[in-house]
Parts: sequence; C-alpha cells; structure tokens
Amino acid sequence: MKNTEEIFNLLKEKFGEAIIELKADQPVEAFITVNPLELDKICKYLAETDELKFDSLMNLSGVDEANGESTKDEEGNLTITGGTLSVFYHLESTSLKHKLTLKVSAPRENAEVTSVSEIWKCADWHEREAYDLIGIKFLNHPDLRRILMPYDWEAGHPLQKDYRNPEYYQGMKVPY
Amino acid sequence: MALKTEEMILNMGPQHPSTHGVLRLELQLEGELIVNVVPHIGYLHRCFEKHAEAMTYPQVIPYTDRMDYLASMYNEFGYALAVEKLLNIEIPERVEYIRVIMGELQRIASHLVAIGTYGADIGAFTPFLFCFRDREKILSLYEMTCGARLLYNYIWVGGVSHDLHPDFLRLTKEFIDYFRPKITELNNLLSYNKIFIERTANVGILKKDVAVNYGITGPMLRASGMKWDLRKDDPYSVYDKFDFDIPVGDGRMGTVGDSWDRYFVRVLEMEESLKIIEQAIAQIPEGDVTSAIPKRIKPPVGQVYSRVENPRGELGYFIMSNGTPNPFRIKVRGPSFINLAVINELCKDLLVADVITILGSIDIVLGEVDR
Amino acid sequence: MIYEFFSNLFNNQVIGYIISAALPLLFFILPFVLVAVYMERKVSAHMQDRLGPMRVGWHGVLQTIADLLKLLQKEDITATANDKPLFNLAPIVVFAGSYAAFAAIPFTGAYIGSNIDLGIIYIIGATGLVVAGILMSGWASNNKYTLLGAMRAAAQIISYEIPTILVVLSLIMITGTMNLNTMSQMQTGYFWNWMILGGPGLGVTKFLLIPFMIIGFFVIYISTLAEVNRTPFDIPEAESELVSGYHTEYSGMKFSIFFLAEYANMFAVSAIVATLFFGGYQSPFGYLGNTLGAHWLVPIEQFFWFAIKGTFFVFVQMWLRWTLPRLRVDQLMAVCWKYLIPIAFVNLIIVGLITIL
Amino acid sequence: MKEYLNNIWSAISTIFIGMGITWRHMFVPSVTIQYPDVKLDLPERERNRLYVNMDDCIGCDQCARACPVNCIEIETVKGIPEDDIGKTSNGKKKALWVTKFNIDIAKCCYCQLCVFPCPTECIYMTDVYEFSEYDRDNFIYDFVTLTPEEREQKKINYQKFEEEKAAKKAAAAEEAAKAKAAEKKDDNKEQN
Repeated sequence: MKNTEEIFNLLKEKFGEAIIELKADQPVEAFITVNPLELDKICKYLAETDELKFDSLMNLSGVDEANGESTKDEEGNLTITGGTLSVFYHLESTSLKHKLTLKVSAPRENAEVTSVSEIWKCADWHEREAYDLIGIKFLNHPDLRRILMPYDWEAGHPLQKDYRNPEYYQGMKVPY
Repeated sequence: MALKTEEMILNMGPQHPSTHGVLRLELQLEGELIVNVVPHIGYLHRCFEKHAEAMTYPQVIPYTDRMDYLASMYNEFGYALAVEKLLNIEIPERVEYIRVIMGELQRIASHLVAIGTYGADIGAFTPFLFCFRDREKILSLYEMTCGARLLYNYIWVGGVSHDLHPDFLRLTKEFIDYFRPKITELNNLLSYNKIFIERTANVGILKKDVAVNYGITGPMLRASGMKWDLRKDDPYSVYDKFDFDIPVGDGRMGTVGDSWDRYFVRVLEMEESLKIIEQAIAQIPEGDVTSAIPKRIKPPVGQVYSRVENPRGELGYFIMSNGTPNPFRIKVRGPSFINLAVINELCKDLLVADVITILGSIDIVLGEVDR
Repeated sequence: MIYEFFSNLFNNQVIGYIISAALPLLFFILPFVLVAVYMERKVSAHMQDRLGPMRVGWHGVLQTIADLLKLLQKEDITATANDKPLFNLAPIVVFAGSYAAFAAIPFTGAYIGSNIDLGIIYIIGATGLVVAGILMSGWASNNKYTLLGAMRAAAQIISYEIPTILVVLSLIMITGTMNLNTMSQMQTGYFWNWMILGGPGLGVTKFLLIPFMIIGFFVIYISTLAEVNRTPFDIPEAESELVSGYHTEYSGMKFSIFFLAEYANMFAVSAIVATLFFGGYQSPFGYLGNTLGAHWLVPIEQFFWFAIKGTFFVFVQMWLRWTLPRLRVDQLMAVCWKYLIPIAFVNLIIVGLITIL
Repeated sequence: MKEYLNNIWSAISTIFIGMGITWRHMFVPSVTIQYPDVKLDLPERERNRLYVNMDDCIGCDQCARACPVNCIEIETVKGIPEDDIGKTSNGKKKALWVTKFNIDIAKCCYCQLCVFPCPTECIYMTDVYEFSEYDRDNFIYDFVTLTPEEREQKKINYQKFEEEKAAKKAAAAEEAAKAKAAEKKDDNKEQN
C-alpha cells in the first residue's frame, strides 16, 4: 500500500520530465499531473509493476476546464478559446488496495491524449465517451467513435462549456 | 477447407422485448452462431451531466434518481456521500442507519427485478410476476416513508428528507419474515430447475482477470469468484458495523463465472441484505435526521471521486467544484455502462438465445448506461 | 358415419360433405378456442397470484369474444417486401393442417369425421402440413426473426415426429389397429381397461405393460408438446428472443388464424394422447345411459368424457407453460435425439417382446 | 450412463417441484387490486399533484428557484400602500400581489423540492393522482385567485404608484440637484 506522494516520487524517478506535478493542497483528493503524450507508458508501468499493481481503472472522466479566454457574442453565446481540456484517471489496485488519481491536460484546440485502452479494457468505452462529450482525441484507440450521441452528430461535443445546440438535426428541430 | 458463407447481420433492438430498454445489438451471425456483437447505445441519452452543471447541488438529486431507475435510492446515496465528502460534514448516526436500511431494501428490490426479468428472458414468466409482487411491498414501504414509489428524492446531502414513518420498522420486520420463505420458493421454482440450469450454466463464462481488466464490478465480478464488495473492502457509511457475508460464484452448476452464478449471487445477496436490515433495525439510534442538512451548499474548489456498491456494481461520482453553488462537472461511473462493454467477449461462438441469457445476467439498466 | 347421415338426410352427396366438414369447425373448434384462450389467461393469472380478465362479463368470460372482435377490426398489414401470395397462403395452410387432423379424431362412438383405418398415421401425416405453412410464413415475411423462427420450427416439428411415431407404433403393436375409433372401442368398460393401465384383458401381460405404457405416455406427451410449439419447447415463437417468431409480421385476421390453429392443434394432440392412452371417449365408470336404458344418452356422455379428457391435457400444457423456462435450440434437439428417441425405441422393443409373450 | 439417468431424474423431479409450486399458487388469493373500482389507501406522505394555497402565498419565489425543472412560474407586483393584501395564516403581512402563479404539472417531476423552502407552507403535494387531460394546455395550472382584470389593475396601480413616486422623486431629485448644483458652483468658486 502506497500513498500518492510515494507513488509520485517513484514515478518522478522513473519518468522525470513527463511527471509534471503533485497537487495535494486541494480538498479531498491529491492528484498527479502527467504529460498526456506519455500517459500510456506511465500507465503501463503503474499497472505492471509489482509494488504498484494498479489492475483496475475505476473511472476516467474528461473535464472541460474552461480556463481559456471566454467571449460572449451579442446573443449571450459563450465562446472559449485557449485553455485546456483535462482527463482524470482514478486507478485502483484490487490486491494492494491503494488508489491513485492522475490528471492530464491537453490544449483545447487540439486535445490529444494517448489511449490506455490497451492496458485496461474498460477504458475503451470511457474514452469513447470522453471523446463524444468533451472532444478529447485518444491516440491509438482501436475504435474512436461517438458512443452516446448519434454517430452523425455534427454540432460538436456537448459537455464543452461553450457548446451550442444546433438548430436542426437531420431536418428535425432540436430545441423543442 | 471450410465453406465460407456470408454472415447474416441480425439487428437486435432498439425495440426488442429482451434488451431491457432501448439497447441495440448488432449481431453478426453464422447461421445461429454469433461471430461478433456490436452494442450501440445512447438511445436514452439525456446528458445528465450537462443538466447537472446548470443545477444547484440539491437539485441534482432528482436527476440522479432517473439514471438507474431501479435503484434510485442508491444513486442518491452515492451522490449524497460524494457531496458530503467534498463539504466535509458530519452526518447524524440515525441518518446513516436510515440510509443503510433504505439502500439494502433497494438492493433487494433491484435484484428482484433482475431475477424476475431474467426468468422472463429465459421463458419462465411466473417467477417474474412473483418477484414483482414482492417488490411492490418494498415500494409501499418507500411510499410510506417519502411519498414516492420509484423516484424518491429521499436521501439529501447531509440527511434525509423525512424521518422514518412510525410504523416503518415494524412493517419492515414483517416484510423480512414474509420474504425469507419466498426466496426458497423462488429457488425451487426457478434456480434449481433443470431447464433453467441447462440454459444458464456454462454460458457466458467470465474469467476473474478479464473481469477486473474490464472494470466489471458488483454481482458480476463476485460471480467470477472474486470476493470484492465495497461495503467490506472500502466501507462507507456504517457498513463496517454489520456482520454479513459476500456471496461469490462457486460454479456449483457449471463453471465459475457463468450466467447461473451471476444469477445466483443475486439471490444470495438478497438474503445478506435481509441480514443487514435486521441488524440495522436492531441497532438504529434515535435522533434528528434533518439537523445536518446545510442551508446553502457551496463546496470549496476541488474534486472528489466517491463510490458506493450499487446493486449493479460500483457507482462512482466524480464531482468537480469551482466554489459556486452549481457543480462544475459531474461524471457518473455507471456500473451498467461498464458491465455492458464486456458483452462481445462473453457472446463469442454462442447461439442467439444465449445473447439474451448473457444480457439478462449482466443486468443493465439503460437509463444508467445512456444517462 | 356422420357424412352418411347427412347425405341421407339431404339426399345429396355434396351437401353432406360440406356439412360434415364444417361441423367440427363450427361446433367444436371455435367454441373450444374461445374457452381455451379464456382458460389460458385465467390459469396463468391464478398461478401468478393475479386475477386475469375481470371486466367483460362475469369474471371476464366474454373477454375472448371482445378480443376476437378487436382482431377482426384490425388493419391487415402487409409490408412491401413481403412475398404476397405465400404470405397470404401461409395461415390458411397452417390452419388446414391442424384442421385436417380433426377428421380422424373420434369425438364419440357415433361421431367421427372419417372413420378411416389409417386414422393415427393420417393425423400425423396431415399435421405435417403445419410445418410447410410455418416455413412459408417465415420465408414470405422477409424478416430475419421470422426466418429464424420458421427454421427452428421446421427442425423441431420434424424431429419430434419420430418419438411420437415410435410410441404410436408400440400401441399399434398391442392393439393391432391404426383406427382411432377401434382403439377407443377396445378400451371400453372401466378405467382399468385404458391403455395406460395395460389395456383390456387380464393376465401377466397387462401388468408387465403398465410401466412401459407410462414411459410411453410421457414420451408422447413431451413430443406432442414440442410439436405444437408450447413451452418449454416454444423456441419457434420464443417471445423473448425472436419477438414472436414466424408470425411476427402478421396482424389482424391472419394472425388470429395462426392463433386459432395453435389452439386447435393443442386440442388435437391432447385428444390423440387421450385416445391412445386414456380410453378416448370412454367413460371411466360405465355409462348412465346404459344403466337407465336410455341409449341415446351414451354418445352425449361419451362426448362429455372426451371433452373433459382433452381439456385436461390442454390444461396440463398450460400448467407446464406457466411453470417452466424455455429450452435452447441445441438442447431441444438434444432432448429429442439423445433422450426421447432412444427411450421410445427401447420402449418399443420391450413392448414388442411383451406382446409376443 | 449414470449422468444420463441423473439428467432425466433431475429434469423430471424439478419439473414436478415447479408444477407443485404453481399448483399451490392457483389457490392463493390474488394480490391484484381492481383499480378504478378499488383503490389503494395512500399514505399521508403521498407525493402527487401540487397544490398552492394562495391565501398563504406571499410570492417569495423560493419554490420556483428550488424547482429543478422550472415548472413553476411566478410573477408578482408590489402592492401600493392603500392595498390590503391580507395576512398569511401565521400572521405575516403580505406585501406582494401575485399576478401569475403557473405550475406546468406536465413538467413537474414530483420531487417535492419546492415544498420545503416555502416559509408559509402554502405549496404542498396532495394525494390526487388522477388528473389526465386531453389537451396539454390544461396541464398549466393557474393558482392565482385574482381575475385577469384585477391582475391588470394591480399592475397598472403599481405602475401609477411608481410613476407618481418617480415623479415625486424626480421632482425631489431636481430640487436636490438644483441645490447641489448651486452648492457645486459655490465649491467651484471656492476652489478657484
């Protein structure tokens, strides 16, 4: 059993620059921020090292942090430029009973994170959901399609803070 | 050389009697043998998470009810725990006990639906109605307590909306006495029936390591032989004060982790839940139930991941707060959503009829899969 | 018999044919189906702690008639992709198959549509037409579910005819006749003369036969259950898998013809089982008409007993349906080929040896 | 062979056990309630149709804010000093005319969140559950006791009152401004 700080030190030693920071001053949960493009390697290490053995991915949640520049047009529609989209990974080891939270942030305009669906199969649908609702692209994902929204939904990703409903979808009026 | 024939695509759902809602399964068939199953979900998508961003924290609770509508009480329970963790508030002892009693009754009610509809999927219609008959009794208990039968809005952040009805504990005891023999009857009628065993045993075997890798939780994981229950392994509320077992699949009728095990773990869990309720009724303290409800919920900036053992598995709430009365982001890790993802793995090289068997044993609620 | 009566009455062969052919339909099958559907609903309801239909008439007795009227009014939907001639023909073929079986069933000693010597074999042959109708409906609907249902039905019905025939064969060996009327007449007297209790006559043979007759009865009852697609063998309709199998695409009157055929078939196989093993129309305790000296009463009594027996077996079919789950396709075949056929075959040989004794 | 016979035995025995259970249930009294003729007794906490007791409503808008589906719409007009709006049952004096109190019961999710914040306990859920309608517009329940003309009148009254007040204020303000301007001039002079 290891706490987040020990794991952070371990990872820092192993991966160096890819591990960005440990944030423990916020309430409830400490998390480690890592580089989105090296995430798969880090996760592989976390899942396969004997002293860590994170064999289960509890949750994967994409977040639109809305920390860019937001402008409102005359109708009150919000547009956000810049800033980041993030993904939180909640890992757990069923044998060693410790937990870990990872965070990756990618630039909003071209959010790319490496996929972990090879390591934990359940990440497959989680990542598809994050892609569908937030618009984060997962590199090396086997089948990155929309999952909850219709496959031909063209109006963007609904959980982004500046999402706007389209007027029409396939000839049907959207806001009823 | 085997003759290569054209595969048939059979579209099962969205309108199909046994997909438990509006799930669409695209089956690639070789005769009646399944080559591949592609699930298509989202027909019930309401974007709960987007709604929640526009709501205040207490207003989200009615929305959580509508995710897993067969286990609404537990959805509220999980949500309330998550927000309480974020706010860091103490809950009166009586509230914890009430929540546990309600949660376990909900587990029985939810498992009754799972078992009943599973019987109906296999073709036995009578157990289905017996299960619903008994579930009605639980719903009446709920109605007495909070006025609603299905979508309760009963467990609030920091407390519960009403104290227990004066008759509640007596009637619950009566229900327990009434219900115990019904489980035996159900077992005789359905669980040990040879045809039922033939249909479910050795069908859709889920290995333990595959289950963990797919993030499977709840009765499904336990049926695969893994003793993993958040009520014991990561105790929340007052679950550590009760004495109960975690039933695991033992492959009594076939292989460990087959559909029969998944079904039977649920039957055994109902008995364990009865045990917990009995203990909770004996131990419940007096006290006020609404004193800890905060007037204005405005959590500090931060994020929390909190999870409970829902009747279907690990129900997790990831809540991110930016210090306003509205949650910045709520993500729900629905157990049905994750458990459904494994269906392709389970259905390979089986018959069409087995897809129904396996889908029923996963016990999904589409309201939660699609959110 | 009945044909002769009518052709003499009207002095015209054609009218005699038509009336004698229409009699069982009008006076037996339609009323029976109305009663059976009501019974099915009430039996299932009470087994499930429900009440069933309660609104139309006293305890809902007129519910089936209301349903019938509803079905008559319904729009007859034919999808564009259907093969129309086959699609329209299929329900008629199915009904013709099950209706034809009634021709050789002896309702009383005085009423049998056609008293042919090949009775039982004719019935088994004629009901084979049902398979053709089901296949036609499944194919013509142009729907994958109906096709799967029809294929399953064809495989199932054809396979299950084998154990049926094997058991029938063992009875033919004992009685030496294939005429159902003769077979019923042989079992006259009291219930210990029924074939299930070793048939008429006394002696070692009778008592030796009893266990094998019971086995034979179970085999034929199970296999006829499968032939009429009832639970646990209702996989061609398998509501939870195939929506409703081969008649998914049918609506209105065509659907109700399928429905009619299903219930008519249920009675037909029950009647066959009753005739073969339970004395057909014979009363278990002798006849009131004979004791009173009123001989015209005997056929009415016989009809009463026949209806009671047939309805009882239909009731058992319903009872099974509301108790048991459904088998899978391969298991269904396994039950037939691995269990019923060997048992029936061994049974046949032993019965044969006993009759030689 | 043993397995074969065992299979036959277990199949037959479990089928008969099951048939025994269903047979027994034929004689168990059924649980069905013949709904429109017989009705269940509802518990006292039943949560069904919303009702507003307008005598007590002070138009505070708390219920509308608590509603997660925005099915309550409230509009109020301030009373003018001459109006007697009445008192609530717990003795509070009302200050607002409620000119619109619509509940769209078709949108309502029966969560009871509106009931708890009400300071006068005038909105509550009743046990009426049979209120189907043929027209969707009939689901918008209007609870206001005033007639439409009265509502208009109250609005006009208030507007007039406001205008008068504004006029008075304006007049007062003008005077004040004049005075101020005069003062300012003095100030300017002084500064200069």
